[in-house]
Amino acid sequence: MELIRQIWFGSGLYQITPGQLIMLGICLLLLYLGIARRFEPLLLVTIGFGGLLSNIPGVEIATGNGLLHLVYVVGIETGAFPLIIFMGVGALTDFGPLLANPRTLFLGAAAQFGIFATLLGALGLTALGVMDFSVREAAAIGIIGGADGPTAIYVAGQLAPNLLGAIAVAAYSYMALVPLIQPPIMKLLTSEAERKIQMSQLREVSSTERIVFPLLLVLLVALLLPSAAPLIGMLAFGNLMRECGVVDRLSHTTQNALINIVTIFLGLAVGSKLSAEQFLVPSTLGILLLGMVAFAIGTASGVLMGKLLNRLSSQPINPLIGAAGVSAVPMAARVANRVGLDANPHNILLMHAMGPNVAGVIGSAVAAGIMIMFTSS
Amino acid sequence: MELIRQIWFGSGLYQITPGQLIMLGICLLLLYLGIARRFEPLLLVTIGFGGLLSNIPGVEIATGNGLLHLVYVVGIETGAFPLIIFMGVGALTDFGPLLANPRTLFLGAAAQFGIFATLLGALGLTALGVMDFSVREAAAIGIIGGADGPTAIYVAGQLAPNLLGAIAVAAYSYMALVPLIQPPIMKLLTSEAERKIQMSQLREVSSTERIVFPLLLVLLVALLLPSAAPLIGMLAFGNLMRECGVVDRLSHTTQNALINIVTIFLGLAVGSKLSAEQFLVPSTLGILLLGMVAFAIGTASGVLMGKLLNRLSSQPINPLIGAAGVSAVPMAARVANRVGLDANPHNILLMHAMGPNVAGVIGSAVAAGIMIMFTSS
Amino acid sequence: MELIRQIWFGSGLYQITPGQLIMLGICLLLLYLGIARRFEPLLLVTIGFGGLLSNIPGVEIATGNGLLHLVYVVGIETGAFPLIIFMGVGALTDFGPLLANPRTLFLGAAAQFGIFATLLGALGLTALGVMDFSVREAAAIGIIGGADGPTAIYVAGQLAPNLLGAIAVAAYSYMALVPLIQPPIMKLLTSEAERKIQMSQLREVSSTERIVFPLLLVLLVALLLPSAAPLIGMLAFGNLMRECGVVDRLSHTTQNALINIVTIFLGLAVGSKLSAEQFLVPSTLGILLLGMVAFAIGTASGVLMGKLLNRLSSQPINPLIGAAGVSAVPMAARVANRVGLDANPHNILLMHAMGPNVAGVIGSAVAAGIMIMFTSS
Amino acid sequence: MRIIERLQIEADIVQGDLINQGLTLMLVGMGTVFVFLTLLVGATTLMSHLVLRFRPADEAVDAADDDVAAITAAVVAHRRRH
Amino acid sequence: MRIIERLQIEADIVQGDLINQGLTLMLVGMGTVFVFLTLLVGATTLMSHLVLRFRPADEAVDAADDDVAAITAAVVAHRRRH
Amino acid sequence: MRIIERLQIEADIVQGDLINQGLTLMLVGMGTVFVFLTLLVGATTLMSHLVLRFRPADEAVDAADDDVAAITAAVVAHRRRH
Ligand code: NA
Ligand code: NA
Ligand code: NA
Repeated sequence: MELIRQIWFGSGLYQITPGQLIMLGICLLLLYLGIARRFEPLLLVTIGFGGLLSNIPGVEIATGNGLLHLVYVVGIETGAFPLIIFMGVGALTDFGPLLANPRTLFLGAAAQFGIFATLLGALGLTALGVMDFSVREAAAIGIIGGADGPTAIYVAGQLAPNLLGAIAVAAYSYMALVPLIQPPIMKLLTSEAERKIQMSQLREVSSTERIVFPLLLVLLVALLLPSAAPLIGMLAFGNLMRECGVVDRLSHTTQNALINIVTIFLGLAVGSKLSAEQFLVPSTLGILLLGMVAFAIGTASGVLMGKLLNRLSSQPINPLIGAAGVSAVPMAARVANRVGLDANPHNILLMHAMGPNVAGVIGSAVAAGIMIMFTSS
Repeated sequence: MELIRQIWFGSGLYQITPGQLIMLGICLLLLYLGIARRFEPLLLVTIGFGGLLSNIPGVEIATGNGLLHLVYVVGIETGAFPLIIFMGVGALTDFGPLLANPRTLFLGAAAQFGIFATLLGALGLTALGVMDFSVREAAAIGIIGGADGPTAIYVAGQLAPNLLGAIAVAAYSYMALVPLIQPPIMKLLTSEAERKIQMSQLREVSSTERIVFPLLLVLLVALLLPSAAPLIGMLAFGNLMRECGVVDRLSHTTQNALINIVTIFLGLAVGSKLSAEQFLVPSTLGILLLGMVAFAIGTASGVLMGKLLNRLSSQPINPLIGAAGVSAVPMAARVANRVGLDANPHNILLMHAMGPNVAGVIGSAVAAGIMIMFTSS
Repeated sequence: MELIRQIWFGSGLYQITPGQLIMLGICLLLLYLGIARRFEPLLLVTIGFGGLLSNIPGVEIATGNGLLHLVYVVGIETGAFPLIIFMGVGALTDFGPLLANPRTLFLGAAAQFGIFATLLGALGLTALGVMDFSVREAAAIGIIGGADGPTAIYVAGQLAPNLLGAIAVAAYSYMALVPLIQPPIMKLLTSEAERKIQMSQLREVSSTERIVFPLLLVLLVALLLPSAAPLIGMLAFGNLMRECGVVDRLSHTTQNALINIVTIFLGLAVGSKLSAEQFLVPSTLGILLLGMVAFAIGTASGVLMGKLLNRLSSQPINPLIGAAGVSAVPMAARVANRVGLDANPHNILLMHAMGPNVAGVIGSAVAAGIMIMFTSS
Repeated sequence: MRIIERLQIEADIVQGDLINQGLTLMLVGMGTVFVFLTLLVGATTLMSHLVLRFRPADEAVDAADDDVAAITAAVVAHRRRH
Repeated sequence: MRIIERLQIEADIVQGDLINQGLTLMLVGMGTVFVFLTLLVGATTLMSHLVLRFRPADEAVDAADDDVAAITAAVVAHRRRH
Repeated sequence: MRIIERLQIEADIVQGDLINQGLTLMLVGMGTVFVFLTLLVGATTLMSHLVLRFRPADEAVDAADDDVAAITAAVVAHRRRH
């Protein structure tokens, strides 16, 4: 009899809180979006399931000695997982379009305005007394505008570990929602004529250029902005392994087994921050709101810079590819391509959009370095 | 001269103990069974070799800062390895046969009787003063009857770390010996007529059912038996990655690189518990004896439940598939198939036996949760 | 304004030291040799890039909580990475040629003379007051002559962690330079006639011999030289997985995903020891010098033993294959083959050179065990 | 004498406790296992009915081609050795 | 009264600080991003020119067919070892 | 004077020690390496004889086609994914 009561008291039905029920619903929604809607499935499925496990009452999974908590401590608090993912991103990234048309780096720069505008917004909400974010927290929130998961997780781990869960979730969610967030903004800021602009075929890029570029990148960071070196360095290392052609077995493993293994555990560990008590707090709402703003502003400033470049440059530039400057690789580039096709069925912008898209990765890593340098001192 | 003596005193010939010689022999036997007899080679080869290394005198391998000891601490004491293996098992498991014929879950339930009978047996031996097992130790020993390596290792790690080595070895050894242990019991408890029973073709299962099932499973565990959530949760996560169809690259890595890497180190770490001083103790004999009993009782109760279901249900059920309820995937299902073929050469039971076989994995994970809840409080 | 100064003070241009500039140059050279010259690319590329990151001023990468430092602590200080790599080497090694012609083990033994001669040399330099190496440091330096990266890293980790960086770099660099270092010595010590010697076709080796050999090897080490058991044990384990034929999935992962992942992080971690303050010290020069000597002496003694064996044995033995006894697998064997082809275009020594080549791996692991036993007591 | 007796009695009690604990654990444990798996059978069956009703179009999938792939792999693995 | 006033004033100051900090961070931050990426554009363009001048023969490569490359690599590795 | 002398003498002793230690390590070390590998040669030869006597049927295998299989596997894996 006593044991029966013990079962009942130990059961979820008895222990579960309303907050946990809500979170279970939210996680099932994330899983639905990932599986049925195919929004960023690699991360929404892993984060969503990690969130499910983290809201099971009365058992240590996302806490204490639970596996997800251990993975979080080992992989995210140390910064190891985001940096390894960044190495994998480098090994998967083809900088060819960027090298063929380096000016697209300006689009990747402009899109980072979303980061700093959001930082300002977070501080504004604090000044208004609506929220209470420190400068470091505001900086970490701003990085959501980088539309780059590993960068956001890395920066949050350095500047605002307490907000890491909400920031990571916001970053990945909005990257998943890019196909919904960006098109209206892009159409609002461009004329039909601009969207119709066709761009000239990209030149072929030699293997030597591909090999030298990551070295150039890491040396430039070393000389100018060391605080961005961990992120940019791992990105460049992965890309060098990809392009140098003499370590294909390492590159192949980095692009497959290694990045897949780390993605699984990164997702579960991020999910461990979706427990009700950590996630269902006012600041999460602020972060989700500000993150959305960050994406919108980043998209807008990318498009506007695209319009400017189009005016200034000899060759035509379709402003839509500016929206890809927020990164969210390769989703944002595909969105630019799709919106372009809507305007002009013969207009394939994908490869042209890949330039600003990868430039955006570099851009947000640079912005991350600046944030860390200015606020962690 | 002095150095020569140092070599001699440092040599194994000088330092080795009779116990270590015995263990070297036992480990070579495990390797022989794994390689020449192909009994559970993935684990008998890794465990056997780990055992060899652990019984080399005068060097830190399974102790102190030795690699195998470090792997044990990092991977098994934390519970990480068994849980990751369980995720891999989920990614490798096809729940289709179970979904096509859910009643086979009852066979997986019945076979768990071996677990609790063994628990009782261990306490009985203690009451008789033959052995001296606490309730928690007895529970951990009972789980051997689950015929599921990762579950046994996980539970032992939680309830009886001191016995983990012997329990893991017993679990894997008897899983390897399933083809020898089960057939006599199966034949003893079934009539020729029953063994001849042919079962109707299983219906096809839709991908939606396959996707919803792991979520259903984890939610049911969350509401009813949270203490089983780590095991069932990882199993369900692996299976969801397998079935959802949008994260194939993660699923593929989980089924290959990840589970293989963890299997290698899990085997070596378990082998590190085969050192003479830890393994050549009376309790090991008790554990091996009780483990054998557990398998026998589990097999028997599975078969008997099969006979019962056959009576009760409209469609014919061959009681032999009940023996697969102990799990030991997929060995036990193959055994059921083979014994069935002996009785009726046209009777392919394999797919029908896979249902109770995977049900047994769920069943023993549930039993594990119950044990942990009742004894760790 | 203040922030601008902060950027400037935080920049590499402001903080970088001459030493760091030199090291950046050295690392770019290593990368050039690895990529353009294809010298040991798997390690020169990873080590070289790790070195680049380690010499970026004003950011924690190879220090404190930096990723490379954490990887170093977790993977190299524990000895785990070199041992796992050794397991992978075992899984990639075909001991067939050695089993077909066991006498080639003597060549692998003779080539280890370089190790002990270098040990003596290091102590001599200390006695002369040129350097200041302890016996343990001298032993660690000597192992460079083993021409086996993982062995050198493992021994240095045990006996002289402070020199590990320089020792690892020297070992891998000279393994890369084998095609330059060895040929002159080989030609100096052999006559045209000797280099022309053709060797008889190797017999085929049965799978049973291949399976029993690693077990024989680990048992012999267990009985005679336990201190060599970690290295030899992991080598034998990898090889058993390769040859036993029942764990192909584990063997395949060990040969690919696992060894590739560990190679990437081993290289980066070794690179973390190329920071200016650690690498630009007098002892590094001594180590590089002694390492070169070690390779030369090892090559010479291997060739001389080859000449002796050729005299003594009934079947002809081309002394060139003795040079492969230093290991540096498979580079040294290819060098022997090439020098042989120069003398006699129809003389394919490659498979014959693989025997002493893999024997050299065993030989230097044995020497490592002796060093550890004698000096760590 | 009396001490030994008392010890004897206490021992009996402890033993009794153990056996009793074991028996209750067995009963409640098997009970829970069956209750849980019965609910799982019910939930699964219900789920299948709902799915088959509301998504009949959903193409049926059997894991066959998985196995084919596995077999191919096995063959390859086999060939690798011979 | 005066206390409240003072608190009010301090609050204003703090708020002013935050906004100012945010503004400076934005200006300097975007400035640095643009300076850095402009230098990168320059360096990359220069690099490309140098490469194309001194290594015109260098065959152009697109990284499209990864798997093929992997297989080729395997073949190479095979050849290399025999 | 006498102190310097003594230091000098001690230094000599230390140096002598080092060289001696090195020499003994070299002799004993190389000795052990040769003894060990000689025993390994003997054990291996013996093992081969026993195997070839008692398992002559055992088909001979050379590990050459390993990589070919690996490549095939790669192709299969590739196909499987597309
Ligand atoms: Na970005
Ligand atoms: Na079971
Ligand atoms: Na060697």
